[in-house]
Amino acid sequence: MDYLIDIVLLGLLMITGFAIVRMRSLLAVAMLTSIYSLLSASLFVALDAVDVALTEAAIGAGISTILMLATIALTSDEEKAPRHTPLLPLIVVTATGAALIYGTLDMPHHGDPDAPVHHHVAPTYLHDTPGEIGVPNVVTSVLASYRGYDTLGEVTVILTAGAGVLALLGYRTRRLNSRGPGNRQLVVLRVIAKLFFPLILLFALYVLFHGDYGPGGGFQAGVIFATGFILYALAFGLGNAQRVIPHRLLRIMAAVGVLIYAGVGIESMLLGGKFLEYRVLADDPVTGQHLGIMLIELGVGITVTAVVLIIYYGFVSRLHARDI
Amino acid sequence: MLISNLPALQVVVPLVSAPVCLLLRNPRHAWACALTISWLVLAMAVMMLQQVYAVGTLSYAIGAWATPWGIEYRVDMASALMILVIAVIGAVVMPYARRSIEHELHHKHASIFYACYLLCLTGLLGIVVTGDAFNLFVFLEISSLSSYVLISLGGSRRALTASFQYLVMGTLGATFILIGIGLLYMMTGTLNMMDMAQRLTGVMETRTIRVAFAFVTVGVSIKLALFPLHIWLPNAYSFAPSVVSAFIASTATKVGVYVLLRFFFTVFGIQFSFVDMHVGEIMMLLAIAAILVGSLVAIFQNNAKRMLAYSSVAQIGYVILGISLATTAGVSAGMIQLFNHALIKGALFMALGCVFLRLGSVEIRNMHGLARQMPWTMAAFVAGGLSLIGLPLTAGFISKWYLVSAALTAGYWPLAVLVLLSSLLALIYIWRMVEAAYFQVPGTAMHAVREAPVSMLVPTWLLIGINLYVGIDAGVITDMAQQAATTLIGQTGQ
Amino acid sequence: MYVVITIVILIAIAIGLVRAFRGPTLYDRVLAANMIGTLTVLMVAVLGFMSGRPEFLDIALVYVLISFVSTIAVLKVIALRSNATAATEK
Amino acid sequence: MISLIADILSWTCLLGGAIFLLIGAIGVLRFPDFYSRLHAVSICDTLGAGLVLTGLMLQGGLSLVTVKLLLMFYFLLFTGPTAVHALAEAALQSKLKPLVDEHES
Amino acid sequence: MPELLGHYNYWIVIVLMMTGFYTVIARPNLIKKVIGLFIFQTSVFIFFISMAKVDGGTAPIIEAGISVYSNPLPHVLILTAIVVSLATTALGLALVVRIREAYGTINEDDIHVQDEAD
Repeated sequence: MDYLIDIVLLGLLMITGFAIVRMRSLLAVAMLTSIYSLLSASLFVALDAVDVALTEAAIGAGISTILMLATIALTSDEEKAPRHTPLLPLIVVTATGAALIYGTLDMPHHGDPDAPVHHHVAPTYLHDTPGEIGVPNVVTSVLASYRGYDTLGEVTVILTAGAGVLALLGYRTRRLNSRGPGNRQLVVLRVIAKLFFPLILLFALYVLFHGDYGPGGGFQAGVIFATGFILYALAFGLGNAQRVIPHRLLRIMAAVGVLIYAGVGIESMLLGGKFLEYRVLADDPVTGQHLGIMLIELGVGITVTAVVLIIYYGFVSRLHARDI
Repeated sequence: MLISNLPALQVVVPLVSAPVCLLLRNPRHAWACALTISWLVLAMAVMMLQQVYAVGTLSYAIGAWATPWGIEYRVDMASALMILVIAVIGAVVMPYARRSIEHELHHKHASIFYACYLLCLTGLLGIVVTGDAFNLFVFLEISSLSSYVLISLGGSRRALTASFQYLVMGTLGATFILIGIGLLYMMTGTLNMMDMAQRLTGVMETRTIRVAFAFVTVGVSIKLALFPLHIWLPNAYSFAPSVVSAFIASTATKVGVYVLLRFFFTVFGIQFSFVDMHVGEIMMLLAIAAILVGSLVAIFQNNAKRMLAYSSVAQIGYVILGISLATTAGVSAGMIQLFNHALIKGALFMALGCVFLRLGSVEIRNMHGLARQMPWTMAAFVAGGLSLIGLPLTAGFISKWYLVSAALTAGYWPLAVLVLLSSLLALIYIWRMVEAAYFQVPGTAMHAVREAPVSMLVPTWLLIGINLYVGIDAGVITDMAQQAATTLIGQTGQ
Repeated sequence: MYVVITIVILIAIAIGLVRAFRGPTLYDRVLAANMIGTLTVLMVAVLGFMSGRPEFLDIALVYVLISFVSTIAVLKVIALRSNATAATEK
Repeated sequence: MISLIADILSWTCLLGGAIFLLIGAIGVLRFPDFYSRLHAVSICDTLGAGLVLTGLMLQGGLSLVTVKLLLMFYFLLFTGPTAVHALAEAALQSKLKPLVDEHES
Repeated sequence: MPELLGHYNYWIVIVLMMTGFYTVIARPNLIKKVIGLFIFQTSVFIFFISMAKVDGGTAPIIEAGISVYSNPLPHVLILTAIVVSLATTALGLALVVRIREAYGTINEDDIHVQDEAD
């Protein structure tokens, strides 16, 4: 049964992929990319990767699509036909694909419980997490503690992207949007946005602090939080959103999140442990781990919220139109 | 505490200071912050080198998690040498940066620039220090993303397209590496490189590992701009701000070479890489092509920065040539060339940055008679150029000497001829600059041109000075490189 | 039981994809995407029950939200674009 | 006994929901113009989704799961019509003509 | 059945990867290139997650009474990689916006023509 869902979803993904290559209207392609991302997120659920599914949906189907749409609005929609015959690309792609398929021949089967990946490092994580870290979600424990340093790198990557967009697109502060005559069609949206906005923020906090027990964590929470603000900006205009969270604050938040994360690491060094050794943070090692994970998730959440909003403001404030 | 946490601090210090830099509004403050950190990084790099000399390979478990489960930082001689290269270039470039950045960048972008510079430094150091394959990918992305930003800050619109091209190719390369790491993980179940090397012995014969090897090699080759995957490099180097050209040209591709060395020797092992997969032969052919094509194309460039960029393609060819021999002598020749080329290219790009500051252009035809107006800058350029050609008493001579003798020992005498021939080509393109600057009649606009400021000349000459010193007394460098090569090749015994 | 529902949802998604490819107008594609979003939400919920761990409904909740916000964003962009084309036609 | 009734009820809901989802999807494919397709989508969004979620709630019993399902239902009830309304509004604004039978008018 | 399908998953994923890869290298439109990168990377994520699946396993969140879990490590790696992919996409699109402002086009061929005219 698992296989059936798997196969059908992969088939749908393949069809969507081909359509993305073929279609000329970029807006349509962006829509299909969003669908592609949503479908792959469902596949992740079917493959037991709940945390990844949550992130992929929020990032791929959400933020990335919105960015693509904003870029299309800023540039143009139609794609011209390529001037060259795509012979060389076809050869390169076929060769690469053939190499990969050649490589699959000696791979362990999909879902094989005897594959090496399930026997060397991972079982220890599954076995030791309850005792050493004390959180049920093993993905969180590996992400935040065993391989916490990768996550610090990840936050740094997102900070870099924020700095890059800041340098490339800058930002323009908008005046507050007046309720002009063009806003009639926004009434329904505004009512809904008002209703949803607090709920979304509340839900983001739930995802942040529930990440130890279920799917979620700082990263996903940050994206959801930012999505709430994006909804607000869509309904009430960028100017109003910028009044709620001004740009200067975002820049501070982006930096502070990384500093919180790295600060936890440095603090554990000062307390005589290794970098990011949370167990020295409290008298009891497990409490220390808890505290460390909580703090770094908070740091991740703050930076991600800030950077996603910096990126969104950067793109959207370039649009000349009145109300977005 | 300082010494025991040194490997982590080496990376964490620039990482922490990057967000701080982003917050500083005043460009001067941001610059001061970046400068302090660069020097601190250099100090730590020197301490680390001493440690490695004293106690051998350092291993640091981040979060105190034991090795295959946590991320390990691992510093051996090869990594210590690379860290030193990056730290030296970083520390020299920063004092130079202030005037150049004031001139080339909008002051609004200055603090972002310094933050991205520190992030790039973090990424490069992280790649070198880590002993974990996936962590390497993460830091590779930090350095790549920040270098895309740095390149895009170059003034002209072509900087944007250059950056975009680099972004596309770099991401493809990184994704290839990710696929390779995924395949390796699939067969071994571990991400720690040493552990991976051990567990690979059982599955070496599988087709999956061969494909993993191919993907990692191609991915890294894009990053280090090996011919014919170098097409992003000339544009990226030509249109980036001068400081960025100097910094990235002398560090980023070198770190790519280091990653290649790590995978070839430490993870896959010399037997698999060079005997089973014949990577030596392929790399040698590509390196020869890179040397010839890079040097030939460089001769026909009118833009001096572009000329140096193509020359970089050729110089990376030398490094790969040394490695492709897969002997201790060859690899150490490659390491020496790597170190020396970083110094030479850094100095040359910095000299061109001085020219750009005063002249507003680096087109060779605009440089007629420049040597009279900017004697010190042009003297630095000529000294660097001579080193690039490989004249005795310069660092370039040392690396070519070791390369030729390694090739001869391995029985490849045509390679020695090739190296000499390409030195001749280097002579031609450097001569074009010299001819324009020293022997052409200056135009009227030239009289207004003044010598570059001291704050830029001193760092440039500092690099030239190290360069000349290495040319006379190469003992320290060759010793380190030989130790590094022995460590790398010695690890294969397992 | 859950299997049947999942299969039905997958078929419905496939039909929606056909509409998304065919168009003919952009609005049809947005409509199809919106429907696929809703269907995915339901599928994720059902999959949670099928695997016996229904507490992962958080994912479905996030999907509802994301697909709503992106639909609104798409419509905004389309409106902007049609304004822009109208401006150039004048 | 009660659990059996609940089960039967929930299966009925789930099946009904599935049928409505399918009908909605077929409608989206087969209806002749954009505005009529909007109706078909609304069936998916409200009736289909509502029935499936109700069925799941009956399965979940009184627990956090049911609360989440309720929340989802609540969200869907608002987002679906809002999105469709915004779509129709946007399509009208862009002068997309509804397909009208010429003979009647 | 599983014997026959053992590698099916991977093969489809490879086709998906190549679709993205092809879009990147064959399409001159810059936005299409970024979308191609996105598809390529997402497909690599599917590859990693496929490798983590254990037959009969469930999501790696410890609960009493469950003994078989899927492998959590690839999930962690991919969480990081998704973030990297977002960063790349954002930066790439920002560059596209600036390129359009500077060149008036987002077609690579047209940009080359303009560059050569400089």
